[in-house]
Amino acid sequence: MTTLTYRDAVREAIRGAMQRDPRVFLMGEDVGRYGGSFAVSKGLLEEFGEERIRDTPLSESAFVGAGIGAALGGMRPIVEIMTVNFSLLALDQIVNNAATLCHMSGGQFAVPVVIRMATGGGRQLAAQHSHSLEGWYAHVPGLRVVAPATIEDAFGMLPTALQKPDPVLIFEHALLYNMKGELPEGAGPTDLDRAVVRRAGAHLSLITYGGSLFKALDAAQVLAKDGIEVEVIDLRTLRPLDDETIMASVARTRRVLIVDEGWKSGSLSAEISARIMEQAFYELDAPVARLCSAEVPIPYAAHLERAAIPQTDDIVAHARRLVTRGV
Amino acid sequence: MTTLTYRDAVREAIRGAMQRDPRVFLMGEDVGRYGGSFAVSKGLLEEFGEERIRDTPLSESAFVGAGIGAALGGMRPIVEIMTVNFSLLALDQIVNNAATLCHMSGGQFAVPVVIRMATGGGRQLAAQHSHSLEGWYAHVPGLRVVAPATIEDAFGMLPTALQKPDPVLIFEHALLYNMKGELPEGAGPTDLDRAVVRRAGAHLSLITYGGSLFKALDAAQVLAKDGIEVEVIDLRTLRPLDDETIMASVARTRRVLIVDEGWKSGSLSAEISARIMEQAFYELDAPVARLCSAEVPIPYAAHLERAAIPQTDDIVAHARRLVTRGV
Amino acid sequence: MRPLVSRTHALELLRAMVRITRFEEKCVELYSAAEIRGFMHLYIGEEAIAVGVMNALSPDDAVVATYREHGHAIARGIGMGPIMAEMLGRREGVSGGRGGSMHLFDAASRFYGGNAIVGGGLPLAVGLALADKMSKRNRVTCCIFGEGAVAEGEFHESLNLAALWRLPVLFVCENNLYAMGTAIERSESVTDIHQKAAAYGMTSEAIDGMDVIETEDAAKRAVEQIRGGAGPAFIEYRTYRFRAHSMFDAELYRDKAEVEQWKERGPVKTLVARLEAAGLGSHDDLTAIEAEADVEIEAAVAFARAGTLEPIDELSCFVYADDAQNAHIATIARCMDGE
Amino acid sequence: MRPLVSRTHALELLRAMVRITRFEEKCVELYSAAEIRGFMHLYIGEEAIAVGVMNALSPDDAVVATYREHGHAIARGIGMGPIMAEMLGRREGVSGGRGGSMHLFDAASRFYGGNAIVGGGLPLAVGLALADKMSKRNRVTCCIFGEGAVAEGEFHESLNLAALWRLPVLFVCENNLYAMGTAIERSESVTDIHQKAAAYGMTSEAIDGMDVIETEDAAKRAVEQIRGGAGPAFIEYRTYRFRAHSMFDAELYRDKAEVEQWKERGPVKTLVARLEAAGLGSHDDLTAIEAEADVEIEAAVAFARAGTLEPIDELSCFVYADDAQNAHIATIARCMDGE
Ligand SMILES: Cc1ncc(C[n+]2csc(CCOP(=O)(O)OP(=O)(O)O)c2C)c(N)n1
Ligand SMILES: Cc1ncc(C[n+]2csc(CCOP(=O)(O)OP(=O)(O)O)c2C)c(N)n1
Ligand SMILES: [Mg+2]
Ligand SMILES: [Mg+2]
Repeated sequence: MTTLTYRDAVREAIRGAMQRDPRVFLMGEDVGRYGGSFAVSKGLLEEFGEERIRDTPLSESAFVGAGIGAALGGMRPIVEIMTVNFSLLALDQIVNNAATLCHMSGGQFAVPVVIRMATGGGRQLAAQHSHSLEGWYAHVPGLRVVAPATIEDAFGMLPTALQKPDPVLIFEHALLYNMKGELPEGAGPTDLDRAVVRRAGAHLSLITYGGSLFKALDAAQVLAKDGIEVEVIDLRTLRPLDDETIMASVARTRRVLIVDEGWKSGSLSAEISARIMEQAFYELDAPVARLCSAEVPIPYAAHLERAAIPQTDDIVAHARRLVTRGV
Repeated sequence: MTTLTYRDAVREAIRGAMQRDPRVFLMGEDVGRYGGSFAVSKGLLEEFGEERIRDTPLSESAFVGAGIGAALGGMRPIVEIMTVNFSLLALDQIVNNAATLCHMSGGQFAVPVVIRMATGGGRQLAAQHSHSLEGWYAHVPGLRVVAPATIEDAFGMLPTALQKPDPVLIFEHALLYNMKGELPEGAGPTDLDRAVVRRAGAHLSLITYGGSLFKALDAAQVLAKDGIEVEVIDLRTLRPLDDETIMASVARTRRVLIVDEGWKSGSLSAEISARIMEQAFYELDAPVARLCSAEVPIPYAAHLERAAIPQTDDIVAHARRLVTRGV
Repeated sequence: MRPLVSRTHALELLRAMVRITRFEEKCVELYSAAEIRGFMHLYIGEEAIAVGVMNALSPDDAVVATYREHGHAIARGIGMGPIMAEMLGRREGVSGGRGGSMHLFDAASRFYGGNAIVGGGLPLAVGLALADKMSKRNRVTCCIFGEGAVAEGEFHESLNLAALWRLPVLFVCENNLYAMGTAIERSESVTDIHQKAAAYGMTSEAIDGMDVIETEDAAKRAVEQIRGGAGPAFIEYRTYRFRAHSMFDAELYRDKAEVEQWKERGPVKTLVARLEAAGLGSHDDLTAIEAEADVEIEAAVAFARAGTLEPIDELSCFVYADDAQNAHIATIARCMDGE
Repeated sequence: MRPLVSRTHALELLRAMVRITRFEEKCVELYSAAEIRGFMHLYIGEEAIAVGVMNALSPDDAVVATYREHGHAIARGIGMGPIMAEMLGRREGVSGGRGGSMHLFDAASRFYGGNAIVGGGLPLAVGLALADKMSKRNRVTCCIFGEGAVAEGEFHESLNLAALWRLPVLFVCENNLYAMGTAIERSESVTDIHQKAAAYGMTSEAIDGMDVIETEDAAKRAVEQIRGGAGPAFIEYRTYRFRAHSMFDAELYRDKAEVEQWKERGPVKTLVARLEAAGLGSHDDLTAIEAEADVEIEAAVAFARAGTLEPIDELSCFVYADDAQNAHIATIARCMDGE
């Protein structure tokens, strides 16, 4: 067991991948000399040199596209976009190139690029720096989208992503970087295909991912004191979604609350609700409920931001209401 | 009554708005000398001159941003992005500026810009030119998103959009431009808030919008021959969604099929299904079903493209299955 | 080096700079005390640019700035109280507490932010200038950004558009040599920024950004030319930020010695030295101005602290300007008709 | 004007150009007959560029082209049969019928499309070159685009990156004076494109794109320099498209006379005239070459028409390269290991 932060776990994952495979390199704004805007890559420049820890200009479209091109050219690039907010400038490359090339070329070209970015709100960074758009990306065929919430996944998903011949987007919730935890001895690559039950419970399925996972687990603890047993599902992979794990849980609990930091309309939570409608309608004892961010540009002021984003007490309140609702 | 095409209707709407309000101008790639890539603006350069029918360089981000800036500066710009496929290059401006400025400035600045673009597949233009991303845009608070399907709406939504103090995105399905129809004498601005029932029916609510509307109406006709009465709802406005009209229809028919040319996962259809789950769960006789595009980059070959996009016969088949499904 | 014009004017410039410096020093205090949160980017070291440029503008010109905009906002004449209130997330803040340090907005002085996406403000400025040109109003839009923005595609698209359409934009590049931790040699194949603008066929100059007499003079010349209808102009001000990029930056990427060297050329220091050399003033003037500024700043802090929090049920007001619930908020969309 | 080198080489160049012209003339026929659908952009008039540039490349160099890429694909040596099959949406097409005219791909000749987003190919080319440089392979990536792409931010970002990192990219701008209906004077404040590249500190030339001897010579010089490790190079070829932008274009934006003038300088015409002037050949050579090409084209059409349609149940194969269902398709991701 090693105690480390989520940030350290990502760094160790990068380091390990770079040590094992000379085709792997890290590229992005301030990943080198600055040490990464979240200090994820601190120390890696010294270890691997500036060819492989590659600072880029502020040119999101070009360096993301260059990552795609380098993948076409046989490398295994890890492209860091500082935050999801700036990824909008690179969206054309991601959606029109990375996601299409394999299919459009009749299977001739694969694009094994990994694109990491920080996501989420909660740090009082206001409207342009607080997006949660991972669910949006999960709309696009040709992409894989994952959101490691735990230290083990922060460490284990990257190597698996690098093994994939397809573009993988990794969303790291910015509030998780400081989280401390244990990494079991011999921890290694984790899969990118399955959701996991992080806590079992019979009364309600609480489906979430990323930054909201720990709020959900906290809520579950609170509810447990009142005898409400909540099953907490960490989606882990947002595209493809693991329907099997979701539906199995629904079959057990018959009630579902989805917690998603994205704006409600058109969020990933909508897709999950629609799938439960399609696959488990007759198992439900109550309509699936969603708790998402308010549909506003995220404001700076602490109390407003807090109100805009799902919090533990909101989860508790929603869950309680859902469980006590009649059949 | 005048007989005209959808294309003509959009052109007449632009012309009328420009005649009435000197602050209105049209800006985009090839809107002037070329006459618009879909010939929408043909003839307008001659009528209004190059200041107000403004050809732009291939700089989607800058000219969309300039439209936002011009709106801040008191103009009422109509920005044409040739197709939604290229709008990805302007997404940062739309999501981080147009959608945020009013809220983020505490209500000091409004952004009355109208952004029009063609959308949809069906013309064998392959993966990079066949996106249906209007549902994606509908995720973003601060934007209004509409999809006129009829000639009356093509004519009537633009002037209403120009009256709005907020950014309005108008999605015109490229296959509709050649559609001919009648414009009632005295047709004028139409609202941007309400869905409408295009055909009444008791057995099934068929919810759709844009290019799929006419496929849905055709399907309803086919089904009517078998005694299946389908209610066809044209959403018209994708953000905000008109829950009232949707739920009223669900209450009548108790069965719903949503048809959406977007990719299924994370499509607008998911949001509608989730809302019906939340607001009308106990009224349903069967789970809400969705018919969307296959989750693939749209291929060139005619038979593959046809298979990838919802067609009339698919709608008929899905609707039939849904209506005959047991309670 | 241009001569000092008059003691009065020189002291005005000094005061304008010192107000910024002292204000930001106070911000650091409040940040440490957790009264200010989020990202905060200090302008200290670059004050001569904001002061010189804002002095060249008329009240009905427009300003589009970045997240490092305290200096521009203050020099533009926006009250320190409402700015500080914004940083404290108060309703009395310039943006009602919704924007914070990175998003100062003020309709009255046509201050269009406070934009936190690097390069994202340039197209807005082009559009504002387009509106003026189409409406035949002789106004200038001043667009400020760092040298890091030069690598963004939007920079090029915007410069081209402004030059092509001959729009009244004053592009002001604050070249402080670093974009976060990235030195300009690591981000630009050709580091002479002002030449990039010249490549679009607009007037372009590189100016010492540490000497407020120079910054003001260059801005005035550029604005005059733009008002004359010559289309856009570009000024690259060579400067340096004395503080970290933001409050989270460990400054691993630059030498302390380099920072110290630049501090020797600090804009306040430079101007005081010039005053003294010209026999027009002394260090005592500085001391007096600082004292004055501190009084103003204390009042601003008091104003901000006394401010209120926006009720949570107003959270969704102004997501849309035409939302009926907006009506009960005092701040009303003032700019709807373009005036 | 460079002298003709040899009859053999000149006839090779002629043949290469004529194959493109005749192929595209056949495409027009098939488009009218609705055998080809979607967007189709003809290269006729610009053949000298594809031929000159592809002649300068080695088999293991890479090519990134646009939607107007029939000429590049043919000159690169991709079989006309598979190209035509692609346009007919057949499984035997270069992209299995999924790409069509705008998306010709061929792993064997490292032909990376056929990219239909203007400017979108440039970052890919930068990345391919980066992979080569990091892997210490002495290969060149040739990136072709129209002058319309110069207004896109991605153009600048990519040129800067390539120059900054000294990557082995040959940027080829086909300046045919129009982007759809937009003349270059209406899209660029400074219309001398090759100077824009020079502003990034890379070698840059403007070359007559109608004379294949010149186009080839310039490309060879540039490729040699790139292979020598000098970083990227840029060539602006001045050319003209003789046909409409696509099959939907009414050509309202340009004079018939202008088109006719340029046709006088057509690349085939120009080369034949030079052959004749040098006494190295005659119009009969052209006639013979055309006849030969027509035979090849008929065979290609026959191949394409005999092609099969991909079964609909394979629609979702290759959305992901690691999808198990891909296995039953003959075309296998050939490029996974970067060779
Ligand atoms: C598009 C985008 N990419 C990255 C960032 C993160 N970021 C914020 S400021 C900054 C550095 C900008 O440097 P420069 O333009 O030189 O301005 P300075 O901070 O030096 O004043 C970066 C990378 C951002 N805000 N926007
Ligand atoms: C980003 C983007 N915007 C618009 C288009 C539509 N479009 C296709 S080709 C073209 C003109 C491009 O002109 P140029 O780059 O000069 O190449 P040419 O067609 O002349 O060879 C346009 C506007 C597009 N494909 N991509
Ligand atoms: Mg800087
Ligand atoms: Mg062109």
